[in-house]
Amino acid sequence: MDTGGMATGGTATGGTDDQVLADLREVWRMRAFEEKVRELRLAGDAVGSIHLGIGQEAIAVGAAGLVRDEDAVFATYRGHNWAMACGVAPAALFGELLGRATGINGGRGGSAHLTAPAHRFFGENSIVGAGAPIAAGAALAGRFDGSGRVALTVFGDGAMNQGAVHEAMNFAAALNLPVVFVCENNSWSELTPIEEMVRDPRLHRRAAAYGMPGERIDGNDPAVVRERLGAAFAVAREGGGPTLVEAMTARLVGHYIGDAEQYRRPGELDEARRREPVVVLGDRLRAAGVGEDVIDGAERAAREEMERAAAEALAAPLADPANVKEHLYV
Amino acid sequence: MDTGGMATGGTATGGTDDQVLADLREVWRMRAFEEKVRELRLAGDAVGSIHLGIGQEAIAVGAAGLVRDEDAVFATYRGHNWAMACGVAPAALFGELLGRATGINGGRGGSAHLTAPAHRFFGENSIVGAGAPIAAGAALAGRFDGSGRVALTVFGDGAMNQGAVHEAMNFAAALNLPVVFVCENNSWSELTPIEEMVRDPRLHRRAAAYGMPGERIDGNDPAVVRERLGAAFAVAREGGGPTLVEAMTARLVGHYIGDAEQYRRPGELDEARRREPVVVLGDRLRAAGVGEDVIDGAERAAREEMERAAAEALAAPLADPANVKEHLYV
Amino acid sequence: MSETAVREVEAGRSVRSLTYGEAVNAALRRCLSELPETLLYGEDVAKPGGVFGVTRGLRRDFGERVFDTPISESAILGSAVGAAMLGRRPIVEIMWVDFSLVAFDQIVNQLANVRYVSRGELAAPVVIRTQQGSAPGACAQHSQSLEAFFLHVPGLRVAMPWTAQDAYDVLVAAVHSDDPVLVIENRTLYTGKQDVMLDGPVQPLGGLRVRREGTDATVVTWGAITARALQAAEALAGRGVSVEVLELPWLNPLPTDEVLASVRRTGRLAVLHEANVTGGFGAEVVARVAGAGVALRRPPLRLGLPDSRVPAAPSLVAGLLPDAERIAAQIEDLTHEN
Amino acid sequence: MSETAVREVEAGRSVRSLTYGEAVNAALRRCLSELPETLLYGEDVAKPGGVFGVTRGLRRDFGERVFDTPISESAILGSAVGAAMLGRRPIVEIMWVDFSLVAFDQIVNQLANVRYVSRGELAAPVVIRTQQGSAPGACAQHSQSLEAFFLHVPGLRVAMPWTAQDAYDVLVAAVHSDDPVLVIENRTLYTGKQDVMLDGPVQPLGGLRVRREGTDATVVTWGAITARALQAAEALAGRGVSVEVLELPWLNPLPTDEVLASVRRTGRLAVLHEANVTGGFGAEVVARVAGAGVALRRPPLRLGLPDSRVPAAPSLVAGLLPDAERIAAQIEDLTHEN
Ligand SMILES: Cc1ncc(C[n+]2csc(CCOP(=O)(O)OP(=O)(O)O)c2C)c(N)n1
Ligand SMILES: Cc1ncc(C[n+]2csc(CCOP(=O)(O)OP(=O)(O)O)c2C)c(N)n1
Ligand SMILES: [Mg+2]
Ligand SMILES: [Mg+2]
Repeated sequence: MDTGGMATGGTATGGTDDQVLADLREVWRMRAFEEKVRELRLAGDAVGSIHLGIGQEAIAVGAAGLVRDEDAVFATYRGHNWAMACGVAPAALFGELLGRATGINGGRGGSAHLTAPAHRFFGENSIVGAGAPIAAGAALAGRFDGSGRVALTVFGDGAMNQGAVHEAMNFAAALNLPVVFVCENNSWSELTPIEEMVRDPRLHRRAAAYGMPGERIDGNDPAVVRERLGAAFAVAREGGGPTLVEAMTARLVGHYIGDAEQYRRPGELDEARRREPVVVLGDRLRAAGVGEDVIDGAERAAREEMERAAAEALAAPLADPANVKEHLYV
Repeated sequence: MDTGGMATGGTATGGTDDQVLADLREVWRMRAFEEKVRELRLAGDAVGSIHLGIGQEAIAVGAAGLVRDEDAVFATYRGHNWAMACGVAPAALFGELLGRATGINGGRGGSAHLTAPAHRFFGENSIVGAGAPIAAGAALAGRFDGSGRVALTVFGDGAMNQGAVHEAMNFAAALNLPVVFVCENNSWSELTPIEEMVRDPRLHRRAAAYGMPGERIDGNDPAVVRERLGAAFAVAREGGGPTLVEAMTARLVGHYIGDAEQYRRPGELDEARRREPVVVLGDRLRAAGVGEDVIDGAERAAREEMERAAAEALAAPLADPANVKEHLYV
Repeated sequence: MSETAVREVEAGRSVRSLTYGEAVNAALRRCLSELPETLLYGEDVAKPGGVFGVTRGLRRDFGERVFDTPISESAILGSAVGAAMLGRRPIVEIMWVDFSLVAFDQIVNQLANVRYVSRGELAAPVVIRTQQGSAPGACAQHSQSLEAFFLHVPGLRVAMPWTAQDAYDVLVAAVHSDDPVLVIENRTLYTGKQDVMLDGPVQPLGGLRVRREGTDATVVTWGAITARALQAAEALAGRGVSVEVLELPWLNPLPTDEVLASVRRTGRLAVLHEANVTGGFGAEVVARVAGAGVALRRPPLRLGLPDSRVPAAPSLVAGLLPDAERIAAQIEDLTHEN
Repeated sequence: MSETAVREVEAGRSVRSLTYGEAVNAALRRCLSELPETLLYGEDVAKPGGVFGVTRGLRRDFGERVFDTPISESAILGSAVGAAMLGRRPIVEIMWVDFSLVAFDQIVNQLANVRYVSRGELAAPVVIRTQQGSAPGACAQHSQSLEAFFLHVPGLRVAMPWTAQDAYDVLVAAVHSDDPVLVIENRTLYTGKQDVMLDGPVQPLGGLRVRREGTDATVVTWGAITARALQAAEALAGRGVSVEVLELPWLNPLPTDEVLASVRRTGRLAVLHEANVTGGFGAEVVARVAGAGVALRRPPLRLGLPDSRVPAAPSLVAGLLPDAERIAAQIEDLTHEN
């Protein structure tokens, strides 16, 4: 992970071994889910553009425990990890990606437009940057409903150049809204490197333009994410308004399933694989003396869970067009 | 002028007495033009929303000499001063505001959408912030036409919160385009104070987000403006890319003609009037021993010129609807 | 709010003499009072009371639920979507319809999708108030009539009230509705007192107004230009031509049956709007009448801006937008058998 | 670019077997070669060669005139307006038409006004390439057909080529035109080889394609769904119904006369598009036919998305968009005398 010469906020205390193992299990659940999705997509069971967050799981895993019942999470098309972090059942997600009646949105959302309000997941968004102002609105609602809601919105490095994100950050800062802006900086926007699209790639520094705190953190370590995002949540809950957290990570796969990834720099992926969450957490557990069987068990359990969930989804009926016109209006 | 506790870039060297007098004459030409416009509007000869830049003239006056033949200027609805700075004839401007056939755009543009490409004035824009990316495009064109063009785009403090301005700044910085972004900070966006709409009112600091230089200057002194904008032009011409200059000023009149200005703070206008360009330049001339008759002459000559120009425009025929459908397509 | 006499009409209702702008204000006041989940925000709407004074006094009386925003239409509209998802009922202002285009994504791709994609698990009861139209001297970026854009966005309700009474009723209905609604006002209508009955029951969305009954031709119209349709009808009455004028305060839902019934009776149809003709919503009205197989005695007429940008000079606009006399002449022509 | 055999057709022209995407590439290559003032830019178009590979190789061959941009549609479109004012001829890509809505202002309020407001002193010869439409699994924000929005913007030309040949010819014509042109492609069309004649003379904007001649009904259509119209026509031929299929690669300018002539002959009209029906451009076609007084034997038919958001699951989309069989059934119905 290139922190661009900046001090990386947060120290990887690592938490207790239990927490590290729990994190690894969660990372593996997301990883196994998405690897199964890839398999289903390549087999033609799932169709269309599907964006995986493989390699970026630590951010969602670190955030998960911070999100309270009253909070609201807004993600992008690369949002499977976040839906899972919010507790959406894998079978309902598989169902959605497979166009099944049992999908979390009955097939209406698909991979890129999932929504699960009952799980505090107010959805993915497939328009780059568009979720940021919507999240600001969720935070605004909290000012009047007595909930104390914090809204978390996540987007990529490339989204920082979109007008809506700028407006949302200024809006949240000016109105002092409890929003946590999480920029998952995976250094690529589709097939284009962020460093060619900005003069100063230290994106967290843009927070200063809005008079809000901003920091860059290691986005491959759930413990760091938990601590630093936790600080941002605390600021928000205490009435301190928004924060921008730039979480450095790497997308270990293509922008979408099928991406030939010809744009990769030599050695880029090899290096990224040495620093990815599974490695970070596995090494930490090994250093703490946790056995390989336990570590491997996290993967095994996750894969088994996802096989079952996928099978369940595949067995469900396709979304029924009979009701396809419903719910357009009240 | 409140510089918000920041050191204000640029020192008012004041230039030679000749330059100061020339500046005062230009300020007065703009002032007299707009005061005549107000008269015509209140008399009903001109109609619709008209936005005056009274009090803000020093910025356009200071910029005028920096703009070369190959350059391009983009302004807002509050752009009469800028059109004049580019050399558009007052009679053609009056004509435009009066809906005359002789108007610079034959009545099609009106007060808020003037354009005069022959004068390097690529026009006003009535959508807040929309001129900034267009200016970036003019600069981009210069990269390929061998002209070395610099594009200057001017907008208000409130426009800094518009997505298009953000995108334009990042675009210009990332592509290293020769754009001079001029923010005329008059502390009001229509009827709303900028300090309530941003957390940090030092707007020039936003330049850092894009990795470009930014500074706040005294926008009521043409000499300061000439020097500091000159530096920005020099950077742009030398291949250094864009700069943001926040010019602090005050609008001494309503947002539009007819604005009741109930939002003004007590004493605000009195204080602003003590620091406005006519006073700044008049005092400087007096301090240098220039006589009152010379100083008054600047105003007198300007008013006479504008009376004549207005009379000429009033005598011209109304725009002829016969050709109103022309020029929609090639 | 004007302090004119208030007459008791029925229990709890009153008729007051209000301008269109004051009627909008009264509707907002009512909604802010009876629906605690409402919010009212936008540029200059709160402390200054709106650039047209329409929201005057609401900040004072309703406090923090009424607030000013930065010049950030994407943030205004986007935050309204988010607040509505989480149980608020935001009423936001886009000062001119032309400005909605800097943030059109939030309306089309976001707001309109909320209910559908979530199968009703989420709703987005946002009301967007805006105003549009040509007025003397206004530039090309402040003069458009863009209702057709929004009427091609399934999931979004659209109203364009013409009278002060409808400005009140439509807005109250819009705010109470759980559908997102765009209410398009018109700044040229804001002044001039009319009797407005307040505090009536919340009306359902939809409906149309028979502004004048007639037998020879049906004119379907909406918005400020309705006045010209009525002037034309009046002039034609003097020439022995009886024109029915249907004014549509609601365009989505569209009162298709009522339009068809009138056209069936008169056998002649003209649609008049201030928007450009090509791709304008007049085409939809004509297409519905044609599609329903209504037998017309003459080809239907579409009147509006003849596919042009809008120039600023009043003399130029007059060369584009049909006035009452030209409208009358064209309708008269329509009533001549060929 | 595929390395298939090149046949000489006439002096300087050649027919090659190309996909639609390759035909677009060839048109861009030609324009970049023969018009030094062209620029080509957008998200991922240069070094990566486009997310669909359509602009592959152009950065390599034309250098700095072809470049990648930040994800900033307002900056992309706005800079194109400015560059065009100053003599460049920018060709910009908006990856999906849905994304144009984040920057719609730059198209409607800026681009379309340049020539008109300046009375021709300025021009804005910008070409915006985009693509749209429903494809299996795509979400509601990546599936819309929005041509009707742009067709209600006077000053902007709009094309929607369906074949690889038209993709080439339309784009070459668009880039050579001094009018701003929106060219709407469709990602489902990008693959599959077709013969394409390259290097022909630059064609004027406009025109229509009679894809099939017929006598019983006229189907007017455009874009990818043309294929279904032709399948339906083929099926109907087997049932003794002769359908004329007019495909419109250009929608502005609209070939009204040719449409009218066909409908006059057949006496029956159906318009088919992938866009939503209400407020769709089908209404304009119907309104033009009705307005011209063409005598129809049956009420005109509009087929398209039945006013809905677009769900992701293919089984759901199939419940909304008419397939060839449903289209055939409706047209057959149209040809039954009542
Ligand atoms: C407004 C808009 N423009 C363009 C796109 C196409 N697009 C989808 S993802 C993407 C790249 C986004 O990059 P980044 O923000 O870094 O997020 P990442 O995909 O890396 O998670 C682009 C350009 C879009 N969906 N919306
Ligand atoms: C996109 C957009 N939103 C809103 C408006 C309405 N409006 C016109 S001027 C203005 C205030 C602009 O303030 P500022 O940028 O400070 O410029 P100033 O008028 O003070 O010169 C607003 C909100 C507009 N024209 N365009
Ligand atoms: Mg990225
Ligand atoms: Mg200002």
